[in-house]
Amino acid sequence: MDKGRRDFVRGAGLVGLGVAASGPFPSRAWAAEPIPLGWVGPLSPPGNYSGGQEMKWAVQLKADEINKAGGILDRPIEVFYEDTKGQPAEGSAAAVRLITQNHVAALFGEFHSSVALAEIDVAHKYGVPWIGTDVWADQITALHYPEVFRVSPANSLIYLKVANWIADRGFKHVAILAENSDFGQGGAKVVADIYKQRGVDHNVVTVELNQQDFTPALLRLMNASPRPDLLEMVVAGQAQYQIVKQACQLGFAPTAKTAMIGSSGLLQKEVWEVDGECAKNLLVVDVAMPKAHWNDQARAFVENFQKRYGRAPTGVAMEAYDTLGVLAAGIAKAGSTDGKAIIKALESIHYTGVHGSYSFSDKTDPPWAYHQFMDVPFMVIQYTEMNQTPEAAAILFPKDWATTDKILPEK
Amino acid sequence: MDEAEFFAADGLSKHFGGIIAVDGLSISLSRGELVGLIGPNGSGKTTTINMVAGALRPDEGTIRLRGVTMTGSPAHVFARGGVARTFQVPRLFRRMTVLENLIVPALSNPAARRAEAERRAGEVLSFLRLEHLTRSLARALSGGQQKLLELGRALMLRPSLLLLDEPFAGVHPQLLAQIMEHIGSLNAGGHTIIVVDHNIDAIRSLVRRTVVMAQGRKIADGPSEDVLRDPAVIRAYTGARDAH
Amino acid sequence: MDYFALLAINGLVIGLIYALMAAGLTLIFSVLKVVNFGHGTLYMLGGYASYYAITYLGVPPPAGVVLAMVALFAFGVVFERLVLHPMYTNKVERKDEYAIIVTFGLTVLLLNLGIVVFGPFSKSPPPFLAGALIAGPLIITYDRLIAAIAAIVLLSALSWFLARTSLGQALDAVSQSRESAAVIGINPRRMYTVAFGLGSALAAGAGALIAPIFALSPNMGELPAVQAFIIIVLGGMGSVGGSIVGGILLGVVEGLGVGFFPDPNRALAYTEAFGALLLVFTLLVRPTGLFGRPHARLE
Amino acid sequence: MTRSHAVQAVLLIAALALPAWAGPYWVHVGAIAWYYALLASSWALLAGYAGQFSFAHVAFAALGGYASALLSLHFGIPPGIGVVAGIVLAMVAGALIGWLVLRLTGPYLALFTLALSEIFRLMLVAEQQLTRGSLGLQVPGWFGGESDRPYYYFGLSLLVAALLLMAGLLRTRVGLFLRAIRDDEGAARAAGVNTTLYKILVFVVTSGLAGLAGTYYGPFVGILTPSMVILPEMGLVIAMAVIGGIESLPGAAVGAVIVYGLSELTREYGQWRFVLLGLALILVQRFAQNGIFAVLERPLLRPPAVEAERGRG
Repeated sequence: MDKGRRDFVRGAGLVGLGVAASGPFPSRAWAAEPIPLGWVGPLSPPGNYSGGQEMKWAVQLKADEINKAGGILDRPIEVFYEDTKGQPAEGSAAAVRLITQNHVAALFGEFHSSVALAEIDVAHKYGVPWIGTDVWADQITALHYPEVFRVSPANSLIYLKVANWIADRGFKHVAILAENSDFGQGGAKVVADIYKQRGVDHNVVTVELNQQDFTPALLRLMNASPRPDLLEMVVAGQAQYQIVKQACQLGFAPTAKTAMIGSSGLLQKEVWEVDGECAKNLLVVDVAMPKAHWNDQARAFVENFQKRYGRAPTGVAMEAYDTLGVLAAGIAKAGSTDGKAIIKALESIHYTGVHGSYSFSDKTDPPWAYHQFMDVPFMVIQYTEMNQTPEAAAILFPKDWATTDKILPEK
Repeated sequence: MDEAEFFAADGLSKHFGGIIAVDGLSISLSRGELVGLIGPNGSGKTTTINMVAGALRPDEGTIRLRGVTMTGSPAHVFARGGVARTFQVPRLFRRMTVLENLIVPALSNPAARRAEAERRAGEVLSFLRLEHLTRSLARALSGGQQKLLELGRALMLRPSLLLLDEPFAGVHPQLLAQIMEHIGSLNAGGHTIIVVDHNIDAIRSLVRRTVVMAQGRKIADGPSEDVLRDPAVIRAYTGARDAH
Repeated sequence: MDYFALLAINGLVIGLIYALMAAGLTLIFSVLKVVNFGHGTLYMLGGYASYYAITYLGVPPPAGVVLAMVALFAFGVVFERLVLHPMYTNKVERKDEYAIIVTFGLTVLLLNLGIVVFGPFSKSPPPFLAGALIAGPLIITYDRLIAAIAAIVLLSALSWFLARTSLGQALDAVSQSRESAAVIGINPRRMYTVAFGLGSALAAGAGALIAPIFALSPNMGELPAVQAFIIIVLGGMGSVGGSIVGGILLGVVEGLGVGFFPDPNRALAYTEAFGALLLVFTLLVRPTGLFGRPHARLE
Repeated sequence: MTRSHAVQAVLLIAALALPAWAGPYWVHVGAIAWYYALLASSWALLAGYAGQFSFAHVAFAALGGYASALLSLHFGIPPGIGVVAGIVLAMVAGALIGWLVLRLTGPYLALFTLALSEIFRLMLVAEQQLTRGSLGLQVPGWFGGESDRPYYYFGLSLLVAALLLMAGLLRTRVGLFLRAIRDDEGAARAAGVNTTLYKILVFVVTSGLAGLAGTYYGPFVGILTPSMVILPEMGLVIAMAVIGGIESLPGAAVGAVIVYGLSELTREYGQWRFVLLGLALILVQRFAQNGIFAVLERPLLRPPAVEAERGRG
């Protein structure tokens, strides 16, 4: 309540009177006012609160590291966290609050594309930079707002490559389970277009995520003629656990007859708790770099994250960690907290994070490429043993990183 | 229009699932009549009243009021057409004032004005000797007062046919006399009234004509003294009592 | 053909678990005349209670189910005593609305408390028995089979309890007429408490049985709650037998609906809508549900 | 009565003056709060006055919002006409649903409207060629510029107009009949009230107002998503109306503003805010069924039509 009232008073225009003079780090003697930054993301339903929580943890870790290392521009940073509940109205209110109450220099985060679309409207209106952490809808960067950057892939960026790889591997009949969201539908469309071009027989089934029993749909696919040789999930988050478990228990996939591929939600350790043996032989599109190619920063991050939160970080956490890293580098490069200066700095930035070397494209063809991080590292991995971490799993794609070219179990 | 045909219900039947509640009942009334409708529990009296008031649609049969066929119309059309009723257990607008309870029926006529409705409500309240409660909430009234208010609400419709469902049930003896007096004076003032009740003594002293129902059918209809001496009626009553 | 047999069997199993949940909802409705809008969160609490009993107390999974039911019985009793109690006095003027609001408030409270207390990440208790029963073309996992059998046992026990024990008969008497029950010396208020506790325990049992099949998350009860509403409407709001038939019917209809829906792309997206449509049409045709006792309604 | 008018006047002046001294954030919050206040007060009319406990109210808001946005998007209809069309559509749908639920009461009505609302949400999600599914339908704003003040004042005037309209309606015999229907529908019919007509009428009026709220919400937030129809959103509206006073239209509106404002003020408590909301909902209903205002200051904020309590005193 106390903090709330303080904000309220601040909002009432009394900042100048010095009412809110107490800083966020009373224990440290910083000479300067901290730089306020705003994180947005889902922490409660109907948003994906587990993904949001992981992102928030990673950001907290990064913020502490930055401050321990002396901050930026000789000032500490202070991140204000706002729960957007996966609701666009909450997202826009959070963005306005962060910009006008906390006077943040930039916004970053977010998991849901629909909420991101509401937030970038606000960011655009106020001319405040916004960097998306895990929002995949092409449209976000395709709007060409100068304030908007994205470190996560766009749907088209990843699924184009994944679909071509699947066609290359010789799969002939692909059943696509796509979640009923921008991510699922957008991804499925990209994939289906490629399959059409490449002459791969395919079938898209839309799933509602509230649903917990996918058995009827899986039975339908399993009994289709011909039986699919690949079951592809374009589904985010933990809903995939159910699909994997049920497909496996039916003897459908992942099996020698039908392989199964899913997205990064399958990288959380709960996949072993929920799916057990069933997760073995599962293929996963992992937006990350193989452990062997990790830089020191990545190794340190994983270790620190594990130590502090008691669980291994996933690709999403890495993206979140890097988002703040990129932003901090941008502010440092701009030498100021002015929005325009930061945008200009980000446009020409080269920053090395746990996910590799960041820079943002200035191309507008294809439209989603604008201000997009084009070299998002990603790979296709396969779990080969129970309780395997993603880092220990076999890598099938891309070639440079591949540790095997056999998809298990062999036919 | 024939005077005897002021009100006529012809061949009314009503089933609930497999149970026949009313079976081919016919009653006709002439203007200004005061009729008692009696019968043992479950004989179909209340179902009959509900059909005559339009709250239940009969499966078979017709209802005519002043030569106009009412069968199948919704209850509020019956009410505006002059059929007013009370319920076994008073059903008031509990969270409205006594005055508001009374002006609802008056204002259901689109031509009515509020001031006029309130003036008439005042008249009805003084007739029922409830003026002191005008602004009380209906739910704050005693059981007897609620019965009176419900009667008043029915009167606000300026009914040509008044259906009273067990007006004496659960009423204090002193109030019972008052209610009987009200019914008598209403009838004297020209209202046509059907009274449904168990209280045979009250019915006997109040009405000249009595209709008796048993198992959904009419078993007697005529001057009260004759009907209440009819062995079939006595059998129906005592039989029903024994079975109880 | 095998395919449809499989769909039907899957529907039957899921339907039995739905029925268990719906039976609790029905019991509460028939005795208290209250639709418990918080039923889904009681189901969720049951799932977590069993999870914690198994993983932290180390009890075997079947005992976890029983413990969850006992815990939620106690919870139901306390909630009924503290919150629903004033409904039976004259203090509450609009009982239907009061009940909807407080039970709905319970959902808001527990769902969010669940996120705070249980954390945002999915959990899954160990299976009752790993593996699957394979009989010719039919495949059914042991977890589902065990859950279905346990549901049958619990539902039979409930029927026996209602029909053969004096407490059960007292509940039934109150459900038919509070006044008559009071006349023959049954205290209806005590029965309300018992019914709410039992209903909560049944929801918890369903949650605990489903936990190894699906995973646990704080919002896991949202969809099953809606399914249970549909079932009790189909089953006639207040008939335990009806809710069993309704549960199986819904499970099978949804399963086969997905199998038969012409456009496979939309089939799953509309799975929930099939049930909701079923509810809508049932209420339009029979405002008191498909197998409801014929009411001699006066209005 | 005059006292309650005075309180309402003070609240209105405070609302009018707020942008002058509060920052842009509170203006933004206020503009969203008007959306909820419109929904909560019209739902209070539907549920509190007329006793039609509907769970479909937010679905009407979405219907109005989506319809007006889609008409503008696909047929190039000017926004003003799109808004009117959206509201009219919501009213027509309201009439239809009002007619369908005539025979349903209490929990049956609640379940029926809940199911309809879910079907509508699933359609919004599944028919993505039309609605853009979960990604959401982007809606162009009405007012340019950085400030949210135009929305704030526009929303406030919509709210005031809606409250005046509803209060005016309740002052006529319609208000009396609605309360009669709520207390005892059968008795109302026996008293000559055409209950069918008035029940449908109250659905038409309140659905139209919900539709209006939706047409205002879309351009302000910039995007419409199916998640505005989820059950927790309806729960929020119910909580606001119940906490403010389900039988007082201005009370429900103030309840909405307070609940929404408090949830913003207490953001740092994260998930606990919603735990508290659920607790508040139960406690208010348990101990103060006429809302917190009725307890804090009985004579204030009483709805004009309910003179009953005074008569007793």
